[in-house]
Amino acid sequence: MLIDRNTRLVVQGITGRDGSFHAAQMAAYGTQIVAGVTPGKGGTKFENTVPIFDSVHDAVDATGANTSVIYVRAPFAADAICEAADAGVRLVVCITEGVPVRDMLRVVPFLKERSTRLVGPNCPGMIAPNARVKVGILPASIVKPGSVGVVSRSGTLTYEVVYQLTRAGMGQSTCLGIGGDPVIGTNFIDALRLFQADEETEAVVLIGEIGGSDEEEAAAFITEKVTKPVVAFIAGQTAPPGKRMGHAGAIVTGGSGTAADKMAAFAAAGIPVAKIPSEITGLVAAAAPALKRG
Amino acid sequence: MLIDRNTRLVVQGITGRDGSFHAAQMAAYGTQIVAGVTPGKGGTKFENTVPIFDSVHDAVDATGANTSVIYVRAPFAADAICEAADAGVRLVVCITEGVPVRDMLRVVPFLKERSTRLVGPNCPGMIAPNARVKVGILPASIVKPGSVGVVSRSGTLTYEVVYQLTRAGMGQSTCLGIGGDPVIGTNFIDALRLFQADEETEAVVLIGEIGGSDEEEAAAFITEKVTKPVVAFIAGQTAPPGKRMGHAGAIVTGGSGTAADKMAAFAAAGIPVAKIPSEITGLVAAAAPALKRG
Amino acid sequence: MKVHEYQAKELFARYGIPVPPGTVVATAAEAEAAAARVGKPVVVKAQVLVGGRGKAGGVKIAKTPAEAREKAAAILGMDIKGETVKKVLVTEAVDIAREIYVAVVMDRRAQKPLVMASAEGGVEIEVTAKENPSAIQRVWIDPLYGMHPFQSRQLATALAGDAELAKPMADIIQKLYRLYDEVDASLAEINPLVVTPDRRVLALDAKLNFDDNALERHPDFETLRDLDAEDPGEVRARAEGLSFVRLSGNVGCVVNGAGLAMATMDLVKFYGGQPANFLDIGGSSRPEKVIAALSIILQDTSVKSILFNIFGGITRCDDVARGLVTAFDQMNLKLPVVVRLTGTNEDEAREILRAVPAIHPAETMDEAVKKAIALAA
Amino acid sequence: MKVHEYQAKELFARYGIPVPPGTVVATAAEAEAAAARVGKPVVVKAQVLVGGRGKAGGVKIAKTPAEAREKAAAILGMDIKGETVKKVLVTEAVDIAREIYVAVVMDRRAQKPLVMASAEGGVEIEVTAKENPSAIQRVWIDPLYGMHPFQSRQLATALAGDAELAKPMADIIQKLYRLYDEVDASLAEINPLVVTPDRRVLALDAKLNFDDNALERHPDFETLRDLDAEDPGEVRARAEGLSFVRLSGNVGCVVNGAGLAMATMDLVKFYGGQPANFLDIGGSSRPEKVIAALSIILQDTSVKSILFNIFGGITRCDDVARGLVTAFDQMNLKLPVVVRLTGTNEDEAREILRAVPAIHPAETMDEAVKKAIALAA
Repeated sequence: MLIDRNTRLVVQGITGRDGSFHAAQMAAYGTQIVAGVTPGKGGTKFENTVPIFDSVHDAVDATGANTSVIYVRAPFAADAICEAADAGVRLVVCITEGVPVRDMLRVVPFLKERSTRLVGPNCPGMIAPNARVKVGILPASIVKPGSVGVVSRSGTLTYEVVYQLTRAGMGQSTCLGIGGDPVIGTNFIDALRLFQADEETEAVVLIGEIGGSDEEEAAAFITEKVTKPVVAFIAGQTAPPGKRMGHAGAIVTGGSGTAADKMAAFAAAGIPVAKIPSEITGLVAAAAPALKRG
Repeated sequence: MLIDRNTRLVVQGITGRDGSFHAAQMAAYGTQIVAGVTPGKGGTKFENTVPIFDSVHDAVDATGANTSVIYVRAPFAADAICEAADAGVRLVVCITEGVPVRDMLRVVPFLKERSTRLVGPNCPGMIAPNARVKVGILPASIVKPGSVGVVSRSGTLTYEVVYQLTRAGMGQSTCLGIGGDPVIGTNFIDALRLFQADEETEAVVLIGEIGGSDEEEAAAFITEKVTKPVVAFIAGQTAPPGKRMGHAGAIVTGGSGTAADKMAAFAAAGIPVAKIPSEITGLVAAAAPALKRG
Repeated sequence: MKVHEYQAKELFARYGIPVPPGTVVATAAEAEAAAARVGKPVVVKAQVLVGGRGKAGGVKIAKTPAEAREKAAAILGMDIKGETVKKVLVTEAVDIAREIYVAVVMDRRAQKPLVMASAEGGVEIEVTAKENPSAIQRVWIDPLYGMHPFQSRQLATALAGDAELAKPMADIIQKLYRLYDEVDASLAEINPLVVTPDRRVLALDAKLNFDDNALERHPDFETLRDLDAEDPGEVRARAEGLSFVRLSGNVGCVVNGAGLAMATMDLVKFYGGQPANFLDIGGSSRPEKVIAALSIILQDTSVKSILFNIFGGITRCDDVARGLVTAFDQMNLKLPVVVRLTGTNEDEAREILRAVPAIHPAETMDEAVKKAIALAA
Repeated sequence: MKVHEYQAKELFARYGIPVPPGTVVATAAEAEAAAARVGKPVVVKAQVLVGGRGKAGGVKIAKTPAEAREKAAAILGMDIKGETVKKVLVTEAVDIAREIYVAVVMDRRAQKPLVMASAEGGVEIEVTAKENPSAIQRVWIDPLYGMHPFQSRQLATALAGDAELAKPMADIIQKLYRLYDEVDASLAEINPLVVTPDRRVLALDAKLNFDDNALERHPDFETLRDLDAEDPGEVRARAEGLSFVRLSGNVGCVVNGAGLAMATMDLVKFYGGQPANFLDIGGSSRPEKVIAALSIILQDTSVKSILFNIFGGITRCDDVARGLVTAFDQMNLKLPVVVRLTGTNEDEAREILRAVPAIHPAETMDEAVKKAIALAA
């Protein structure tokens, strides 16, 4: 789903601290990294093997890269996303944290015009254990091939849940971190649509957080369109209130965006909700009794 | 073509000097004016008959207006165009002169997203003598029902040519002034495509001017796509040079945009070009011998 | 980042949005002088970042300068939802014919800014929103175009009731959107926008939140941050690159990642304990960060045990464990600490942690949380 | 509206585009003082709105202040393509390693701004454009997004040849586009953008044209207009709301509408005459406008006959004719005037015009033009 053995990855910001570290990690896992991009470093090589280009356009022209992952600093991230889309990359995964909302509001229509999918920003990216491909920063050591799809707004909480699944023998088809920012390229509904269509996926674990109304909308979408079993977990049941935006936040969403609200929405849609992370594997086993385990 | 007996017109700026004068003229000719718009004057009536609204949205909701004509001042014209498109009007004719190019650059994509056609700005609009409908400021007294289509970047020069056609017994299907600004909603090629598809039109007179390369592109388009006879005239053969934009203008167009260039482009495409306006009727008669005259 | 009413009003004024004249002061004597300069009845308004100050008694009318001094003295130092009032805004008391609500906010669902307005503004706007949602006009803005003037006219026409008032209202709405966009706000709200009996239109209150991610390109806004109004621990945490929120429990929590930190707090509560804080130490577990996190938590004397929940991820857990041991050594910790470290080489990590007696290693989140609660009891 | 190089450079500097230091002066003595202040060899450059000043001798290097005085004296007062040099720019002579071309211009065909750049800048750029078009890089800008930084980086990388120079070049290109967009320019051009031997990047020349339709929202730019550099008739015409361009013939033309005016001039030439001017009186033929038009034309003593070609359109021609008669009466015209008035009631109009002996009425454009040529002979 989204990434596989045909993924030809270009790493934007490959010479930076995070970019170089994770490029090595991704390559070690088996991902085909065909190019790196750092303006001004065109013509050099990463670890003596991966050619570095000045622009994504050059990288795509020379290597046929079809997927990009971004590790550039926040003030330059939106431009890096647009550059990748303009160069014809079909999937862009933006790891960078701290991208201003105003920048993202301009990125979204730009990508839509070019039919480029964005995952993130401020996300761990994704990993597909069956194909041994990862694009992002999810640790390969905690995953295992299998058929559970995981989608989450969080980072390390995702690792925690994936790790528990792995320990319980429930391998994963794709683990996907969509990021928790107000404006993101791929939301829960997009991810659920992909998992529903994905032949490798037999069940889905959805990990939400307080704030916004994405989880409520996901619950409604599952009722309507998703036939595969879904198990949900929401973090932030004890989060203090007061991070609300004046009157306006509540008026916009028509709800308060609390964990209780979100859990109630899933429950009302007949979707099992784990109260604590360690309940998740049991709920998956119950919801998908035919799931292969090993 | 574009306007007919089903045209339900809303006049934006109907209480202004030009708007009120031309609204009366259009109504007198037979155009169905269903609404006027002047912010702050909603609830009143124009000439005791046409209801005035505060917004085009209100006007469309209440009257089903499908076409708009704009007589508001230049600083507000781009917003008026967008308002009409946003309200669902299918055809917007902007008479206003002096709209900044920067404003128009933002109007064009806005209208494209909504599939609204714009004619103008800075144009006399159009008149369809067979249906007795006019939207704009072309004088009804000089036209006559018939089958010659006229398209022009000019104002009074169009009147001159139409008047000569009428005097020569060559009535018109539609006379369309597209305006001479750098960014316009409907260009020569768009107009030629419409005339080619229009059953009422048997021959087309195209009146160009110096500057830009629209005429050259129209000549190429006619060769490829227009089977109906076309006669061209270009104004500005004696215009002084020096209105050029540094080096850049010539580099952009790859030509100088002179009348001689444009006339040569038409001649090369086998399109008869009138050297002076009074040659036009003769060339039309020669190019379309079967044309009905009366 | 939230800013005070008086700061938001300064920005409003810079964008041409009319606000009543006012002065912000920190003492009762200054309040009296400010009221004297106004020369009319004034309102004395507590400047706090939390909502609900009106109901808490933080907004009072004063007819004379002497009365302004009295009211300011009462309000200054007041505690409003945990925030101490350090400043008051002394501003002309404006007669009100009508109260209107206008706000620009990011609508996550539409992924567009949303302008909301209601002719029924004032403190009851949330009730209106719930009970009579159609009384709230909504216009979504395409950020590529900004707010079209026809959109602000439409809203203003619906709000104003008459053409003469629609013009200044449209103008204010247009400017409010431009401000929201240009300063990278996440909220710009006027409640109430008032019409006076003599038909002036004025922003009587002003609320402005900024997108923290965009502060880098507005370096001048950093001076608007009111460090006094914030918890000192939160201020220090931000300076250290940590994210911290104080709560009222006794189990101090140190977690990497916001989602995992919330899930850990939830688990403390689930097993009958009370988390003392939210603390996300982010991607790194270097000893200096751990020391900073611990010293912030230890400011709170009600903390009885400390729970570390670190998902090592790509970093090797044995490295993280060595860092923790170094940190604990330097801190000379008195409180019991439960450490749960997961990821590559987690078994070796647990082995290393056993060297420090104060550390109680745990294998799972659940085990760690239960131990920390027991140790706090 | 065109502005001078020195004015464009002031705006460039405001946007952070590096330009060599310089002073604009109106006398040779001031030029000497300015050169002394620079303290290095200078270039003395004629400030004219027409192109080709270099080939006309309007740009000269001066090694000393005394030489600057000499060169300025030679250039000031010089006639360049009909424009008298009133000011020179005295600017530091910069050593040039490479000359680059950068421009932002409205591309009518694409209906988008176009940024063009070439590593082969300098006076021969038009030759390059014709003979080696691939040496010109082109990047179209979506006005809704502005220029993406990746676009300016791409251009700069292609121009710079090395990474170190690409950075300042990308920065300059980005700023040039922002300037073009924000000031409603129709052209913003740097030719040449130079790289100095010590690897600085500087705009050595600057060309800026504004969209006349947008000047209303940049009221401060009106002061940049150099009325001295323009034909006094054109200046006065603009003040009266007319559009006027002086030519060299003897048939004065007064026409309503630019297209019809051009077609009328073309017809004068076609029938062997020489038009004295282009003059569009616009939509109204009120007596005051006609009087203004006539008095502008009559400034030119080579005009021997005057041709009115007015398409009445919706206005009734008899009304227009009465207005013309009033105007002619007040002017006490000595020259023969041919009037062709077409539209509603044109026959009545011709009848009215017969009352003025100096007026020769005509029925068609062709007839009117032929009469006017004959009367001018």
